Amino acid sequence: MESKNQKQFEPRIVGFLCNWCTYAAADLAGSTKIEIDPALTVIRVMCSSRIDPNLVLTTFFDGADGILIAGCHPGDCHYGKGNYYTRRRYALLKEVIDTLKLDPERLHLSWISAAEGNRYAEVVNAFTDKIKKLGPSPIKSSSLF
Amino acid sequence: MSDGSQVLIIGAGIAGMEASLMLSRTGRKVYLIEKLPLIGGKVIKNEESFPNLECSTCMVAPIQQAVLQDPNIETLTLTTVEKIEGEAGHFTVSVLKKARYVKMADCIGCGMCYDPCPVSLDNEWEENLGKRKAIYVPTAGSLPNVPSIDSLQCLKLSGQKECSACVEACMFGAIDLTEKDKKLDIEVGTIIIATGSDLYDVAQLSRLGYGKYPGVYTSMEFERLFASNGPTSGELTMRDSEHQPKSVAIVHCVGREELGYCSGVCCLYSFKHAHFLKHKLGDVAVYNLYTDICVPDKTHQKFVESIREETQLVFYTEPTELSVDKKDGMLCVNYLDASGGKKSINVEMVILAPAMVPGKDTKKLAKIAGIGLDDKGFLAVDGDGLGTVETGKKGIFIAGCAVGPGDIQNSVIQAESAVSKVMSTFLSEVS
Amino acid sequence: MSKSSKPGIKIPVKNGIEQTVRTLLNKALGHSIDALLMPVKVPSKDSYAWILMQDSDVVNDASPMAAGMPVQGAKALKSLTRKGGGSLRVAALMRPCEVRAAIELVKLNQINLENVVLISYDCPGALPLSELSDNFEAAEKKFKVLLSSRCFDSPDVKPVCQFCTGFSMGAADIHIGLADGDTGHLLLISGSPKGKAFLSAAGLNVDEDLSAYKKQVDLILKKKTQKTKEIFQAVQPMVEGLENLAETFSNCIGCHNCQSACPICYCRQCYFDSKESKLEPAYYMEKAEKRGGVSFPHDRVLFHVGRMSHMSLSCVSCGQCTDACPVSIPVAKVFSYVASQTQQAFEYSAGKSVSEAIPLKEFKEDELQKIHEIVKSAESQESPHE
Amino acid sequence: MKKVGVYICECGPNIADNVDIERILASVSSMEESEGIEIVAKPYKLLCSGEGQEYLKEEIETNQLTHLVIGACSPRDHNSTFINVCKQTRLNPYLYKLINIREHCAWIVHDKEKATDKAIQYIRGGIRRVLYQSELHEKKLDINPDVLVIGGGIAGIEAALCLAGPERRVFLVEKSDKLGGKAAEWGSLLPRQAGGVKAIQDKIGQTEANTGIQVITKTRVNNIIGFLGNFEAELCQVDDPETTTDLTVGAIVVATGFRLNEVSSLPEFKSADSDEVYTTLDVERMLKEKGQVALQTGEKPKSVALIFCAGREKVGYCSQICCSTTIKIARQIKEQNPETAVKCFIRDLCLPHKDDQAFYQQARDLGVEFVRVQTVKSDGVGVHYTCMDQSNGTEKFDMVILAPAMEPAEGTTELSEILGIPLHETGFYEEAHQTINPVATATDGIFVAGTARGPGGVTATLNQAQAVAGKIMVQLIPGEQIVPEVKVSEILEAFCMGCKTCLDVCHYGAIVFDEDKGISVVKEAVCRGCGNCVGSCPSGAIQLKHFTKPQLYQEVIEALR
Repeated sequence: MESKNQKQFEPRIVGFLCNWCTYAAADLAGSTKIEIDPALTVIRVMCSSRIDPNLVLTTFFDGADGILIAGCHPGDCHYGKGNYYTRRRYALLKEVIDTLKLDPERLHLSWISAAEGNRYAEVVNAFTDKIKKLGPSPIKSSSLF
Repeated sequence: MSDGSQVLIIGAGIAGMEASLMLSRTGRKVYLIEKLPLIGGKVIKNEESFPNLECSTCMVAPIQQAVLQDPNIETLTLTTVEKIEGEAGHFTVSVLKKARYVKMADCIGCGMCYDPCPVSLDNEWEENLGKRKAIYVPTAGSLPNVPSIDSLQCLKLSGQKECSACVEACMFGAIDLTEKDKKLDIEVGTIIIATGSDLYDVAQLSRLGYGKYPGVYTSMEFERLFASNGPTSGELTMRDSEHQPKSVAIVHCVGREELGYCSGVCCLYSFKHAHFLKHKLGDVAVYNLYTDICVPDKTHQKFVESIREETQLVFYTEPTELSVDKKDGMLCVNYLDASGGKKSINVEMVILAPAMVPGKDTKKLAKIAGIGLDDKGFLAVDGDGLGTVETGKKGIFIAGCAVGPGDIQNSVIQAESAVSKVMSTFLSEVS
Repeated sequence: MSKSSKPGIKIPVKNGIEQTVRTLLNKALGHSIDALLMPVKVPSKDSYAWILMQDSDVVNDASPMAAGMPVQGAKALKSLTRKGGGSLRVAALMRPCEVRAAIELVKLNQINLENVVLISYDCPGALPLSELSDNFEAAEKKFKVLLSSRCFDSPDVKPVCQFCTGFSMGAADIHIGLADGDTGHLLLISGSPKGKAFLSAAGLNVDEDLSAYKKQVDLILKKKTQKTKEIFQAVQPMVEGLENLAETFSNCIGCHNCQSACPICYCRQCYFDSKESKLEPAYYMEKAEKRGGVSFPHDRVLFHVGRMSHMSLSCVSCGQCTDACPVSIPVAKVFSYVASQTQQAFEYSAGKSVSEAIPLKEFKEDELQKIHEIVKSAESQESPHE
Repeated sequence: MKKVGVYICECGPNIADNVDIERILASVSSMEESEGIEIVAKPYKLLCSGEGQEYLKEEIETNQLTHLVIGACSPRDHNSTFINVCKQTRLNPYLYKLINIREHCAWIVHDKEKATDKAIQYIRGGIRRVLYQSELHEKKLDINPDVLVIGGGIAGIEAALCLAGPERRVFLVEKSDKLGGKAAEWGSLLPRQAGGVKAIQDKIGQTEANTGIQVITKTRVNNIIGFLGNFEAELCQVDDPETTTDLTVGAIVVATGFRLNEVSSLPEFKSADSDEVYTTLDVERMLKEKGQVALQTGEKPKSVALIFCAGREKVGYCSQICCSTTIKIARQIKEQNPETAVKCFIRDLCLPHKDDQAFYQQARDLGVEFVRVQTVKSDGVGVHYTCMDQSNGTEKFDMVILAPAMEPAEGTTELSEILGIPLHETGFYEEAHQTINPVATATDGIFVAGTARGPGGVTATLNQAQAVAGKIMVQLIPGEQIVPEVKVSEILEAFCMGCKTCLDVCHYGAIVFDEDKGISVVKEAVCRGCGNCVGSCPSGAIQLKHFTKPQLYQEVIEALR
């Protein structure tokens, strides 16, 4: 039963990518035609610092199996310092989710530069595999949320 | 017809692009010509730029995009200057636009044409560390993202034999093997020369073993080796083997003695390379052999201190005495220490940091433009020794490393400076 | 706290602690301060209200150390100074948790302490609101006993108070020390130049050595810290894992009283009450279809987790949320636990000092390596090549 | 009734071959009912092509589309293309959305079925999103072309000279009573700067003569408000702060220069009671006045020590020009009195200009001695040093000349606060971007040139001044307007509690506080639209236009379907 589910399980992963680095990396990965698991849906924002905790939590409680937040490497932010704030907000969110043991692995932060097309593919595929191992978010099957 | 406001910019590196974008903001028509099939210059060859180790692509790609999408900027790639006539306000510039054999308008850069091409050769843009086809873009993410055909290597174009593999592979009919080189005459009021510089050819110094020992690299080769969009996708595997070096010597000031000047940037990027090595390989011994540590900026010394633990500084004297040879499988860097004593270090990899030298076409271009060269062969600036970007010829300005060695910041400043000169030239024209 | 930094003075207790305090404050009224902000029994004598008073008769009716806190003092102070310091010099007498909340609100530009002297006291804890409403007199009597007997481990006070480690001196300008057990005296401690000035204006020159008092406080603190451990251990199973979390909040009716009572939740309109947080019916239908049902309030758990991520960094564990909860969910215990975790993560302690910036307002370039490790380690497992 | 046009670009085979466009169109059309909208869904071979763009215009007009969704390539490739298409129609470009089904589906999902499902998901998300998007309209702002230049050194002078013109006035504010700054005090410049000194004097003359430049001496800046194109500056007299003047300008140039590090404060260089210890600047002045280097007694020194990099450890950076200028002094002394023993105690030689090394070589040939030391101390005219090979030495000289580090000029910190632009940890001004935007600051319209932004020589300073002029000339064209970014943040007044968190996190100072209302206000002309403030706002009181939560949330909903 369990394993059967996992076979058919196609995760729903939301990826919030910053326009300047990670989204560009996704484009690069695309143009080099690397195969990437379709589980992740890209949502483009100008800067990873746009992502407010609320949006992430809402996404999480709407049943996302995984959430990826990715932006420029610290120090590279197109807007100066944005991703340093992203990092702090993520740290807070992570702490809450850790404390509540709400499958912290489902929330992932990554820095991927515009040149790292391959790495983008690696990160997305690896994250997807991890989510597949984790199985569907229990939220999705519960009427309580 | 030229009303004097049009500008020709020669060289689409960081300086040329910056100048183009600025001038286009004023509604001027800008012709940006570049001899390579792609724009971006040398900066995009670096994975990360000093001193903040920022991702170069992230910095420059938006600029490249902006240039290509700017309605006021006409970017001519594979193009070189043949003749410049007239004077400020009324230059007539004849340029040679080499055939790309791929129609910019029709190609959408899908890359379907690469694989079918039967020709494979070293990719010079990747410092010959990678391969390319006869129809190719120099690197993934090249802009414009349109391949070009190397007419000397293409079987058909070079007349070796019939082949239309790429033509068949292209669904857009974008490939036109009948395209011919074009001569164009461009009317402009002012000209900015931003042709950049080259690196000193270390092969000239046989004592350094470059070309003889595969373990000896130039710093630019190392940049591509390290680059995640480079030939090895950033894997630091040695040229001649699959394995990664356990010990690396980075030699600063290569060619400084011979050329008689310090390039002012090699120290910084050499320390950056030391940092890259430690960062990526961890277990590696790195030596930086220097004669002077030249870190002329408010941030640079801090950067060197920040990576101080990652390398061993080795002070050497008498640069002409430094040599590289091979002893029992290891590369051996021989040098003289402070007190003139013979010393040597055994390593698996040597990275040579060559001086910056004038681009090879600089002389030709100076002649065409009718401007002088300095004693080092760089384009000469004019004016009481306090000149910055003016040349001996009114209406022609220089920016970037064509003037002399410098870093990205310096090139951008000169580009912006040249723009102010172009603007004032034009102002004085109307008033 | 070294002798020089927080010197104190002992004054004899006359007719009970509260009367002694009233007399002290009355002395200052009209001289070093223009008004007092204190709890006063409401006319119906079954609760307290915050009153800004300038008349010494009113002061004599006040209950400086109220048995419970229907309204968190910081909220009162916020209403008073939201628009700025004003020219009146005010002294506000509050519980330590109310002072902490006030400090947080200063950082959030909701309170202005320019002309305010904060006075706090060693707090035996507050009685649950329910007790006050059941039998106010009994409750008051009970609390007076706790005060006069200097009892700090009563099982009758609110659950959070029982394990409150911030019961003693905090960021207040003046602190009234009761913990040293010397029932004949009050120990007045000045926590700032402002406080010192206030006391000396009242003709009190502070120079009392605090070490004895400190010892007592530390003893109590040890006990409370131990208690905190136990409570948090008990809380963990209630919140760890979706099921348990859902279980804990399962009878939440979505009244959001916890948020209205919370001094830190200062938003004019909570996002979770906004139209924006509601979805189109079609989407609920779809969810219902997928999940076999959707329970309302739809954001029952999200609301609480959302609040945790919003205010836990500033949570002062005052327990107002639990008092306010009509279905007796132990909100305070849960939030206090989560807050302890998030504040630890940023080495931050809510309400400790105005000079400590709220973590989300700043950053350091080289920090939170933990995050990077999470990323790195995750990715290294993820990409096992080489 | 909303009418959404959905056009899928085949991108030749790139999309057509890898996703089932027919299936996408079918699925999309089915949204008509569920969303209660009209949908026009069609494929096209290549939308970015000339014909493609014409086709789109045609479609928008004939179908009277209220919204437009295009399924094609990356917005980084053709977003601007299609925005321009919209601009040529009645459709507001912000009611259109480009969905990247090439890079995100066709090219990376190698199973056609799955790629198609993915594409459908993206397109549906796009349709939902676009329905939540709202019209945005570009505003045009009039600009004031005039410029305020702070600092009358060569940087300020050069900037003023480049900028002043028939249509642009320049206000050159200098706190001392004369123009020229440090460079005017120099006795001579490096030989490569042959006519340098005269050139600088000429520039000063030209500046005073230029009718387009209003020189205001003995004055400093009190306060600045506004943004690119429209700044208001309050100036006040240095000796009488009460006397103020107001200016309106379009841009501001900071050229406040440097000062030399106070070497006497350094323990390792005790001047003791000797009066024969000088800084390089002292010597420059001496050379300018007396024309030669002499001891207090008037006699020529028999031995001179020049100590390089004095105070470099303390400031933590290399000042770039000390090496060549100090070598210049050494040479001058040697040339004037060949019998004087001139010894330079150097660390690393920093000679980044292509001509510097030859210049150094000539000094050696003249007989100037160079000793490379690891550490060097001086006690009056006594010099104690340790060489690279650890050998120690102590020598007495008639004269000791210290080459101190360059520091930001006094008052830099205060001014940076007035201007609201950040300083680098070294105390110099921080650039908007150190490498690719080096003369701009975090605030649009405020620029920095010369040694105020870091140590450097005369040529570098002139270059930067001209660069600043260039930046201003292309941004503030007399008689033209500027169009600020429209996808900016906006404060939802009803929600803002005035906690000022957004003010703290905004890198561009684009948010100000309205004390009366007690809420934050976005300076739209300054905002760059990153959305950091949105992420920071505890009250959800800020939204980033075109990236609002409801808009992004629509994408989320489809992503989770």
